[in-house]
Parts: sequence; structure tokens; C-alpha cells
Amino acid sequence: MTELRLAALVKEFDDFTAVDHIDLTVAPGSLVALLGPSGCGKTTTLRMVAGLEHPTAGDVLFDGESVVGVPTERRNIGMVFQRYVLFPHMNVAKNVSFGLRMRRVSATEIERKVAEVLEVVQLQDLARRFPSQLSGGQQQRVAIARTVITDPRVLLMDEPLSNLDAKLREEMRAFITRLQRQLGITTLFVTHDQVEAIELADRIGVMFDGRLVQFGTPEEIFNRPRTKRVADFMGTNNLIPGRLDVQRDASTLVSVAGPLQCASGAHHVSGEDAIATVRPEHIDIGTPNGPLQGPNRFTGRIDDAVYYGGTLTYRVVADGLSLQVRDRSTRRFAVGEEVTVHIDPSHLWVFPE
Amino acid sequence: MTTIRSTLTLLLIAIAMIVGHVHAQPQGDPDAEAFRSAFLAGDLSWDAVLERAAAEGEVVWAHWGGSETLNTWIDTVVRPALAEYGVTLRTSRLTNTRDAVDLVLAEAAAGRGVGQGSIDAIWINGENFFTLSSQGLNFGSFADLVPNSQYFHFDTSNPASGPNLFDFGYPTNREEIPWSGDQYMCAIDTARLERSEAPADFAELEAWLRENPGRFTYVRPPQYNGNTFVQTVLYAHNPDGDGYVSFQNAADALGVDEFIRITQPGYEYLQRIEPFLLGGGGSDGMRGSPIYPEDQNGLEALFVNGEIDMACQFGMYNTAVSIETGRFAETAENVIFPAQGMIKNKNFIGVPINAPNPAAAMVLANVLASPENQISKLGTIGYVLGIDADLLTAEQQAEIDAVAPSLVGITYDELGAVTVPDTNASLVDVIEGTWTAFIERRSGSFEDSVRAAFADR
Amino acid sequence: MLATKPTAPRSGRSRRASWLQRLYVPLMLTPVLLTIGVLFFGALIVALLQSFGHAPIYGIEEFPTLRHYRNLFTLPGFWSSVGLTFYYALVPTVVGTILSIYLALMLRRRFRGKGLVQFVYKLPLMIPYLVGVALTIVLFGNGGIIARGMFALGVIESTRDFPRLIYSHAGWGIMIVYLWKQIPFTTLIVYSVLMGLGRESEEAAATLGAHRWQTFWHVTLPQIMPGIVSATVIVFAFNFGSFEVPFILGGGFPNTLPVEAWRAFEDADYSNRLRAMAIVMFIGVLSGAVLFTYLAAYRRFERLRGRQ
Amino acid sequence: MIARRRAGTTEIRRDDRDRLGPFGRFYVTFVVVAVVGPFIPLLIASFAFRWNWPDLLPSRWWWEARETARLPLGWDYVFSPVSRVLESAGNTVLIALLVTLLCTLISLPAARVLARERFRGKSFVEFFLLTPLIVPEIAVGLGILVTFIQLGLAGTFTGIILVHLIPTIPYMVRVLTSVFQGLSRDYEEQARVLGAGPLRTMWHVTLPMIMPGVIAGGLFAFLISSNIFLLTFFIGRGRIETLPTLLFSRVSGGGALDAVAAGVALIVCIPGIIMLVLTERFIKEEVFAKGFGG
Repeated sequence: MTELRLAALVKEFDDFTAVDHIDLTVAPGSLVALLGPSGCGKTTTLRMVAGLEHPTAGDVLFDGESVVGVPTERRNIGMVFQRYVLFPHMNVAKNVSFGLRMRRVSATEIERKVAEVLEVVQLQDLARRFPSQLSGGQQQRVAIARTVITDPRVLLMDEPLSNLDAKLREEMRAFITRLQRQLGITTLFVTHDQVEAIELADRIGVMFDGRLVQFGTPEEIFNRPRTKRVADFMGTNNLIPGRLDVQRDASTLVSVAGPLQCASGAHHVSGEDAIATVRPEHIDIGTPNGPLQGPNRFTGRIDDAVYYGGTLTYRVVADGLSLQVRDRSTRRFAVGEEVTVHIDPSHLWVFPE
Repeated sequence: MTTIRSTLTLLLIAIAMIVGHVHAQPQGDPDAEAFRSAFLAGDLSWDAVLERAAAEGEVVWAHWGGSETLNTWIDTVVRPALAEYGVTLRTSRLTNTRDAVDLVLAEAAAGRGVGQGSIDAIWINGENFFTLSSQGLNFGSFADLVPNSQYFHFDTSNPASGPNLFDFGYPTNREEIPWSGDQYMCAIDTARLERSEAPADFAELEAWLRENPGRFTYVRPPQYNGNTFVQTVLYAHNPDGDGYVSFQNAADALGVDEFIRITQPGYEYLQRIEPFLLGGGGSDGMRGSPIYPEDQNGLEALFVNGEIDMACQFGMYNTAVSIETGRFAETAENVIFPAQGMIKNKNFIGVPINAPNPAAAMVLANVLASPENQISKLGTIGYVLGIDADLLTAEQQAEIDAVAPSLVGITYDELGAVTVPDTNASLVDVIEGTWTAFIERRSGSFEDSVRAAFADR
Repeated sequence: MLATKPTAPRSGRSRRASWLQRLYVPLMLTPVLLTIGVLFFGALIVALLQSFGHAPIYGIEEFPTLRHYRNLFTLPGFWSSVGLTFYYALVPTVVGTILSIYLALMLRRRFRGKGLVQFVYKLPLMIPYLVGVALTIVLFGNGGIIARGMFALGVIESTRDFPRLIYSHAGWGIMIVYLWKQIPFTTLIVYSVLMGLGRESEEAAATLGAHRWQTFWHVTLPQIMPGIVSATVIVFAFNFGSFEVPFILGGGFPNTLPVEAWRAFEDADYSNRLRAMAIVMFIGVLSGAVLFTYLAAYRRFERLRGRQ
Repeated sequence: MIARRRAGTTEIRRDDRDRLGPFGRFYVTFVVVAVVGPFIPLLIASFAFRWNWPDLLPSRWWWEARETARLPLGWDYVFSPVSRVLESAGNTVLIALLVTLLCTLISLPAARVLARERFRGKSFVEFFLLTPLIVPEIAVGLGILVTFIQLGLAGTFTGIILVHLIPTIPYMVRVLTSVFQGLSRDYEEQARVLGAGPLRTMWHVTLPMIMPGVIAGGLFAFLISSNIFLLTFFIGRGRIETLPTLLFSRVSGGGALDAVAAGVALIVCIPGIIMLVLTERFIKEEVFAKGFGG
């Protein structure tokens, strides 16, 4: 298993910087997702790892060894392209065996390995088919089979699921997770879909404008975004601006709706403008004077209610704040009804403005 | 509109192609027919001709268009002269005179009679005239009916009439009128080849070529400059020793066997020198066929580019004019070659029977034959007089002497001593055919080549 | 759409519509078929009939006869002509295709002055072959610029010492003109096919461990093959039937077939025109047969590889 | 450890995979030189008065001899009406324009049908329309000449335009077919649904959408027509000259370093250069290559 490290990686094109000093380590056998909106430089980063682009500065290291001077074909990597890029003039078996044939592996060995890999991706019956005769999901599996057959040190995936429909995407997500765990290949995965990143990755790196703004476990990224943009991108809609008041081990955000107790923030400075964020499912909702206790309690009114996939999402207006609240219980509140909402301080994450 | 017209044309073509080749009896335009018979009978005054010519409004003249100087002269002298009579000159510049003859033949075959063709006048001589004449496709005996015919000897009893009454030994029957003369000439560049080193006859040429292989070639027959070279070779090697005389007979009069006898030494000579011509000698792996340029422009290019040291072609004053226009080096000169006989001929304006503007064609022939224009042609572009100088006034003769370009290195006397007439037109095809089969294609024995050429005639 | 609504008042119109619909395809094709059929095939039929002895215009009616073909095949130098025609057609096609593929691959790269190169290389495509002929004469003639330069440098002592590139049967001059005109043509086709393909499949091959040459051979070439095949068909067909280039730059007898046809047509003896027609038919059939075999072989090759 | 130290260094590198190597650079330079270079001696020759072996440059220039010359020389001749260069250029353009127009009108309906309809004999029609590309021009020229002479079409513009249709139509049909293939039926159907009749649909929807392709095809046809030599030469019969036939008469014998021949050769290039600029401006390479099966 190989450790992949990017060190101060920079890529400048003629008039703009696509990748701006990225430092990132993918632990051996783990799967890291690079997450970000399109144009943020994540694909360029991936292509630099593949050797398809040359870094302007910085380094790409496999197990501590620089591969910058090594041409793509000698890096021993696997790459799954967004559009699969199966060779249209070769059938499935030929596509899958391509890497081995290029390495002049013996015919019997090729035959054995192709059969083995096709079984893993469950395409053993389609070996003679041509790419144009396959469905999207099948093409996807051929593309993966083709890359893993050569036992690459690093597997790179460029939005591999974006061309599939919703149901297939779920299936393939599960398949990729299984395969990656099973083979234990160090994998760098590029996506713009935060759900995909959270479900697949061991670690997520969030990129904006060529910079890596946050790197951490899915849980960290999800619950503790470091900037407003990350929070936005991760789908957190509750952003509460205010001013910090930091005391020993707890801090308070003085917002328009009054002071809010926050769990984190020891590293923050008093008097700083900051934003507190909380995910909609982490806000408790109840009838006024109900059982909800503790700090960070407000009374508000239901402004809007949307039913979606087993949960109700309310918009609650309280003391000048507009909060999105997701409720999994079976209760129903009517629009205009008065409610109490409560935010556990441990779920309230603060970052500077 | 364009589409409709084109669709109709297409249908017409389709019908023509399906039906096969149209075969109609030539049915002339009655008006043109009337003019023709009246004019040829001498019943029309020249004024009436001029009047009709102005009504016709234009004249189409097909001529060899490969010379810039000639094209310039035609456009600057002939065109305005015709415009004075209300006739617009349209010239068709040919790469080969045969194209015009073909057109007349094809039109005749398509049933286009008097007045219904597309060409009024052709610069013609030799075998092309022979072809039209033998098919009866000439307008008629007009040459002595135009006013300027006074400058030509047409009196059969006067030997000076010969060049006007015979074209390549074939009687013109006054169906064409001389408009220019020509003289076969050889030029050398004295910067490369000393005058004293230059060969003077064919034996010297062969010896010189063996010393200097590749420094000479001639235009490929059947182009007339090439034919003429072959003719001079045949004259010089005539076993009877009377050179051109035997070649004045028509093919039928001479007979195959006699032709074989008198030409064999000449053709064998041509075959002998072939390996020593430019590009000969197996240098290109394809049995070393020499480079025979396509026409006089190609030959001159080889001469100018230093590939050959002597170039022979028609054009009495060509060297002088070419030096003047910058084409030839200033060191270029003429030489007398071959001493056994340098061919001189006249060439003519012919009018095909189906000329659409016959009166204008007569006016063109007359304009071209005027002493004024003839002298201008000699003086500006060095084309020899077509009219007979002895019929001109003393002033005009003096003017001719004054304007004639130089012979660059030789004299009229030297030239006059070796000048010989052209071959009989009916032999030209045979000479060409034999050359192609025996020299170019080496397709068999000499005798077989000649017999095939005779049969194909 | 009208046909699906067979309501009473519209039935007349719908009948007319269906009548129109039935004639729609033939009507739309008529102008093209008529033009090509009459002008092109009409001309070929005339040539064919004449080559078999039907030529009333020359007063010759001996249809049907194979005489002119028989004469042709026994004509001295005829088979050399066939060989030369093939040689001049094939060598530039093969060499030009290879050079064009390489140029097209280079044009995809980034380099300084690329815009200029992409503009300039297409110039020969736009101008007549005769300009190429003129340039070749000026440059490569034995008295041309290169020969003069070598003379000035003392490399050669006379025009004789310069290798004969034009007016020779080796045909260097002819093939130079073809290459000069046709490399841009083939390059344009290959380049545009390459642009359509994009770089991804080559990148995929590289990530799978294919070297540059392996990538070209296994991935790029098979995908640009259809473009290459149509380019070579057009180029070969053109070279095979080309007249003016071998006419001016050729080495004389034996000539290429089109020049032979021209000479026979221009011969003083009109009966030779029937031979010209026989030659012309022979060129057409030969060129058609070669290209048909080539295309059939290519299809078979593709089918063997399994592509539809 | 060594690698670790290397990791810190920042090194400016270029993309080797995408850059030209030295050999590629040489080759591309060679191509440019081979295309443009030969025009230099031609240009010099066009300004020469006397340029004989073995001079590397003319021993006398055109402008030096110009004043004393009795006949127009070099460029004076080229631009005088006598040379018919301008007349031929006019003919070339006129013929090419009419051929383009006619060819487009004839090919449009067929291309539409070939791109969209399935019918019996379609592959035959496609093959039929390709044969003119395979059968040499000389075969057509010799076959058609005599018939055209009989019909009085030889030496006329109509005759030349008609024969020019033979080599242009196959390309035009190919280009336009690919244009129609690229145009989805949806737009026309949408127009019909919105109440436009077939003609109005054609005028307001189809034509504007296929216009770029039609222009590409038109430029093509123009280019081919203006480059045709043999057919024009046969049918023009020396009466109608175009730039290619004019150049042929100048170089058919092997025109050498003749100033007029060089001048004519340079003039003959002008329509092509204009076409090149136009195509560069208005047409993407991909569209341009469609007609050739790209």
C-alpha cells in the first residue's frame, strides 16, 4: 500500500492559478475525496497526480518519493475518468486487459486475470461486448476493472458517478466502497457531491479557488465547517452572525436573537465577528413550554413546512432569526403555530466571519 | 432562372447522349450562304463587305497564344485597326492550332453549316490546313479577292508565287492568305559555347554531342518545331543527295518504299544521337529516354537555364527580340545550322466554311495583310513579312530594312544560301508517326514503323 | 401528421399529402441524380461506347469491337505506363499519409507560433496544382535555384551534375508536387478527426501504462483510421488520374496513363481517339478496382477486429 | 530522505507531454519553410528582367529595363489587358460563384433526404454520388468534350459551369449531409407545432440554422471550382480562360524563371489566399474537413 502526498502543489495556467499550494496526504489504503464546486482545481490536482499535467511548483510523492519527473505510464496508477473513456474499438476483455498487454504480460496470465477481475465486477458474461453495447453502469464497472487489474499503487477517480442516474449511483457507491476496502488501494476521489464524499471517503478535502480550505473526516467537515463557504457547500443553511464573547472554556455568540452558548471556540478571540452554524437536524423543536430545557432556547413561529422523504423541514422565525429545522418525529406543526426551538451548544459550531 | 436553364440544358445533353451523335446534313444560314457565294464570285464591292462586317460587329480569330510579344502586338495594333471598321476582335489563344481545327470538324459533323460555326479565322498552315482542305471545310478562294492581295504574287507562272500558292507543298488554292513568314533558326549562348566550337552540320553535331553529352535536344514532335528539326535531319540525310527535293512530293506520289529508302539514314541518325541528348544515356533508370521539351517555350527555358547550349526553333528574329525582352542572355547569337538546309515557310490565315462572321473575317485578313501592319509586326515583334516585299514601294522597302531586327551574328546572305522549303503536308503525318513509333516508342523495326504511319495517315 | 387525422374534409388533402410523401424522396434526389447521371455517367457512357468502336462523329462504326483494347494492351510501353501511374500515385499517398499523421499529431501540441503554422500549412490546399508545378520547376530544375546555389558553392560544375528531379521517370518532381499539395489535405482531415476524439482516450491509455508509441498504435491510430482511409482514397484516386503534373514534369515516353490518353486524343489520326477512350476507361476501371479492393479490405479488417 | 528533501524544493517545469520536442519543432518549421519558401524565388523571378544561368539573382531587374522596353514586360504585361490575367481572374470568380450557387441549390434537397430519410437504394445513391471522386477527371473530360462541341456548349460559360458541377457536387452533398445530421429535427417540428408551414419553417428555422454549414460547403465548392484545370481547359477551348488554364499555357512547356509566368503563378494564388483567410475566420477546421470524410 502506498502513501500519496501532495506537497505545496501549484499549477498555473497562462492567466490564472488553478491549484494554489495544496498540501495533502492520503494514508496508505485510505480513500480521500476532494470536494468542491466545478472549476475549483480538484480535477487539475488529480491530473497532476496522474502525471497528465505538470505541476508549476511543488511535488507529488508516492511513499515519500517524488514522481514529478516520472511519465504517467510509469507511475503505476489507475484512473477512472468521468466519461469512462473506454476504447470504443476494443471489446470489454480487450479494454480490461489493455494495461497488462501494454506491460507485455503473458497471454495466459492476462486471460486468468481478466476472468478474475471481470468476476469481481460481475461482468464475466459481457467480455465480448463492445462499449457501445453496454449500459452506463456496466461501462463504469469496465472502467474500474480496467484500472484495478494492474494493481495500481494509487487509484484516481474523477467524478466517476456523475454520469449515472440516482439509483445506479447508489449501487455504484456501495460497489466502489466495497471494492476499495477489499483491494485496499490508496484512492483519491474527486467529486462535487458532498453526500457522495461523506459516504465514500475516509477523509475529505474541500477545495475552493484552487486552495484546500479544510481537510478532515467527513464528520468534521459536515458538522464543523471552518468557513462560511464550506458550511454553505455542505448544505448547512442556518448561519447565525454575531459577536463572540469568549470565557474560559465556553464562549457565547451575541446574535440578534440574543446570546447563544457555543461548545467550541476556545481558539477564538473575544470581540471577533463570527458566524455560528447548526445543521437543521440538530435543532430540537417542540411546543411552547414543552419539555425542552437548557440554554439556547427561543420561541418562534412556523413560517413554512415542507415534507420530504420521511422528514418535515420547517422554517422557524424567531427573534429576527430564520432557522431551518428538520424534524424526524411524527408530530405535525401547522404554519403559523408557535413553537420553541432549542440548539444544543455542542452542535453549534462557530467560525470567524 | 439559372436552374431552369441548366435543367433544360441537362435534358438536352441527356437526349443528345441517348440518341447518340447527331448527324444532320450541313444546312447553312441562307444569309451567310448568299454572302459567301456572292463574295467568292467577285460580285461584291469591298464597301459592301465592310458594311456587312460592321453589321456582324465582331470577328473570332483563333491563333497560337504562347507568345507574349505576339499577343501584345495583336491587341495593340490589330484590335484598333479592326475597331475602325466597327469590328470587335475576339481572339482565342490556343496552345495548339489543332484545337481550332478539331472544333471546326466537330461542328461540321454536328451539322453546323455556313455561318453557324464559332470561329472566323485561324492562324494555320501545313497539315492543319491540309486537314480542313481535304474535308472541304474552307470558306473558299478568298485570298486574291481582298484589296491587299495586291501585295502577293498569285500568278502561277511566276516562281515567286510558290510560297503563296503552296503550303507545305500542298496547293493553297487561295483558300488561305499568307500573313507571316518563318525561318528555322538556331541560337547559342557564346558565353557557354564559342561560335567556332558550335556545330555547323549534323555530322559536327553528332561529334560535338559525343564530346558534350546532354547539351542539346529538340522539341518533341508532333509539335511543329520538333517536326521541322526532324525534317531538316531527313533532308540532310537524303541518300539521293538532293535534300528537300524528294520531300516536295505528296505521300501517295512518293510511296512507302521510296519514303523508307530516303528517310532511313535520317531516322537512324536521330536514333544514334538519342543517348547523347539532354537526359539521355540511361541517367534516370528508365532506359534513359531523353528530354524532349513540349514546345518552344520549354526549349527556350532549357537554353536560358543553361541546360542546353544550342536551341533550334522557328523565329527568324527570335534571338534579337528575346535579348531585347530579357529572356535571352546578351551573349546569345544565331548560328547557321544545319548547313545542309534551314527550313523557311509562310504561314497563313485560313477561314473555315462555317465562319459566323465571314465578312469580318475578310476584313481581318485584309487588315493583317496591309503593308503598314506587316512592317509594324516585323519591327516590333520580329515576325517575318507575309507579303512579298518586292511588290512594295521603295520607301516601304527602305522602312523594312530600317526596322528589321538584327540576325545577331549571321547575315542574310549566309542564311539565304541554306534556306530550303518545308516538306509536303501529306508527309508531315508520316514523319511524325514514324518518329513517335521508331524514336520515341521504339515499337518495332523502322520499316514497320513507317508502314504503320502510312496506314494511319 | 396530416395522415393521422383522416377527418372527412381533409381526406383530399391527406391523399395529396401521401402522394407527395411517396414522391418526396425521389423528388428531392432528382436534381443531384440527374446532374451526376447525365453529365458524369453520360460522359462515361459516351467514352465507353467510343472505346468499343461506336464513334460516328469520326466516321467510325465498328461496334462492338475489342480492337482498341487489344491494341492498347499490346502497345509498346503500355504496361510501363501502368506501372508508372501506380508508382506516382502510390508512393506520395503512402509517404504523404505518414507525414500528415505526424504533422497532425504535432499540431495538437502547444508551441510558439502555432497559430501561424496552422494558418500557413493549409495554403497549398487552396491553390491549384499548377502553382506547385511552377514552384517545382523554379526550385528543382537542373537550372533552377537549388542547382544555381550548388553551382555558386562549387558543389556542381554544370547543370549536368545536378540530380535530375524533374523531367525524369523517377518522378521526384511529380511526387514533390503531390506531397506539397496533399500533406495539408490529409493533415487537415486527420487533425480534425483528432480534435473530435479529444485527448482523453490517450490519457486513459497513459494511466494504464501505455507508452507514447503504444498509445498511438493501440488507441489513437485505430480511432483515426476511418479518416485516414477516406483521405487516402481521395488522394490516390486524384494522383492516379492526374494529368497536368505528370504532363509537365514527367520524363516523356512512357507516360502515365492520363498523359497517354491525352496524347492519343490529340493525335493527328482521329482513330487514335478511340484508343484514348479505351485508355480512359481502363484508368477508371483500374482506379475503381484498386480503391474498391482497398475499401473492402479495410472493412474486412474492421469486421475482424469486431467493430461494426 | 532524499525524496523528502526534494519535496520541499519548488521547481518550474514545462509540460513535456504537450510540448514539441526538438524533432517536432524541426518538422513543423520544415513544413512552414516548405510551404512558403518556394514562393521567394518565384517572387524574385516576377521582378526579373534577365535571370540566366548561373546567376543567383537577376542580372537585370524589371524596373531597370521598364522605361526603355518597347513591349510591356513582367508585371506590366501581367496587369495589361493583353495578358488576360484580370479577365481570367474575373472568369474564375464568376464561374466559381455560379457553380457554388447552382451546386448548393442542387445538393441541398438531396443532402436533407440523405441525412434524414431511410429508403431503399440509399446506399446505392450514396455510392453513386461518390463515384466522381474516384473516376479521373480526364475520363469525364474526354467523354463529354465531343458532345459539348456538338451542342455548342464548348467554349461557353454554361458548358464550363456544367462540368464544374461534376467534381463539386459530391463534396457539397457530403458537407451538407453532415450539416443536416447535426441539425436535430426537433427545431423544425417545434416550428410546425407552433403553426409555421413547411416553407416558413424552411425559411425561418432550417435555413438560419444550417447557414454556417452551407457557407462552409459553399466555400468548398468555390475552392474546388476555382482550382479545376483540366475540365475548364477542355471545355473552355482557349476561348474562356480561367486562372488555372492561363497558368497552364505559361508553364506547360516548363516556364522556367520567366517573369510573366512567375507573375501569373503569383496572381493565381490570390483567390486561394483570400479563401484561406475567410475559412480561417468563419469556419472551424472540423467543419472544413467534413466534406473530405473527416
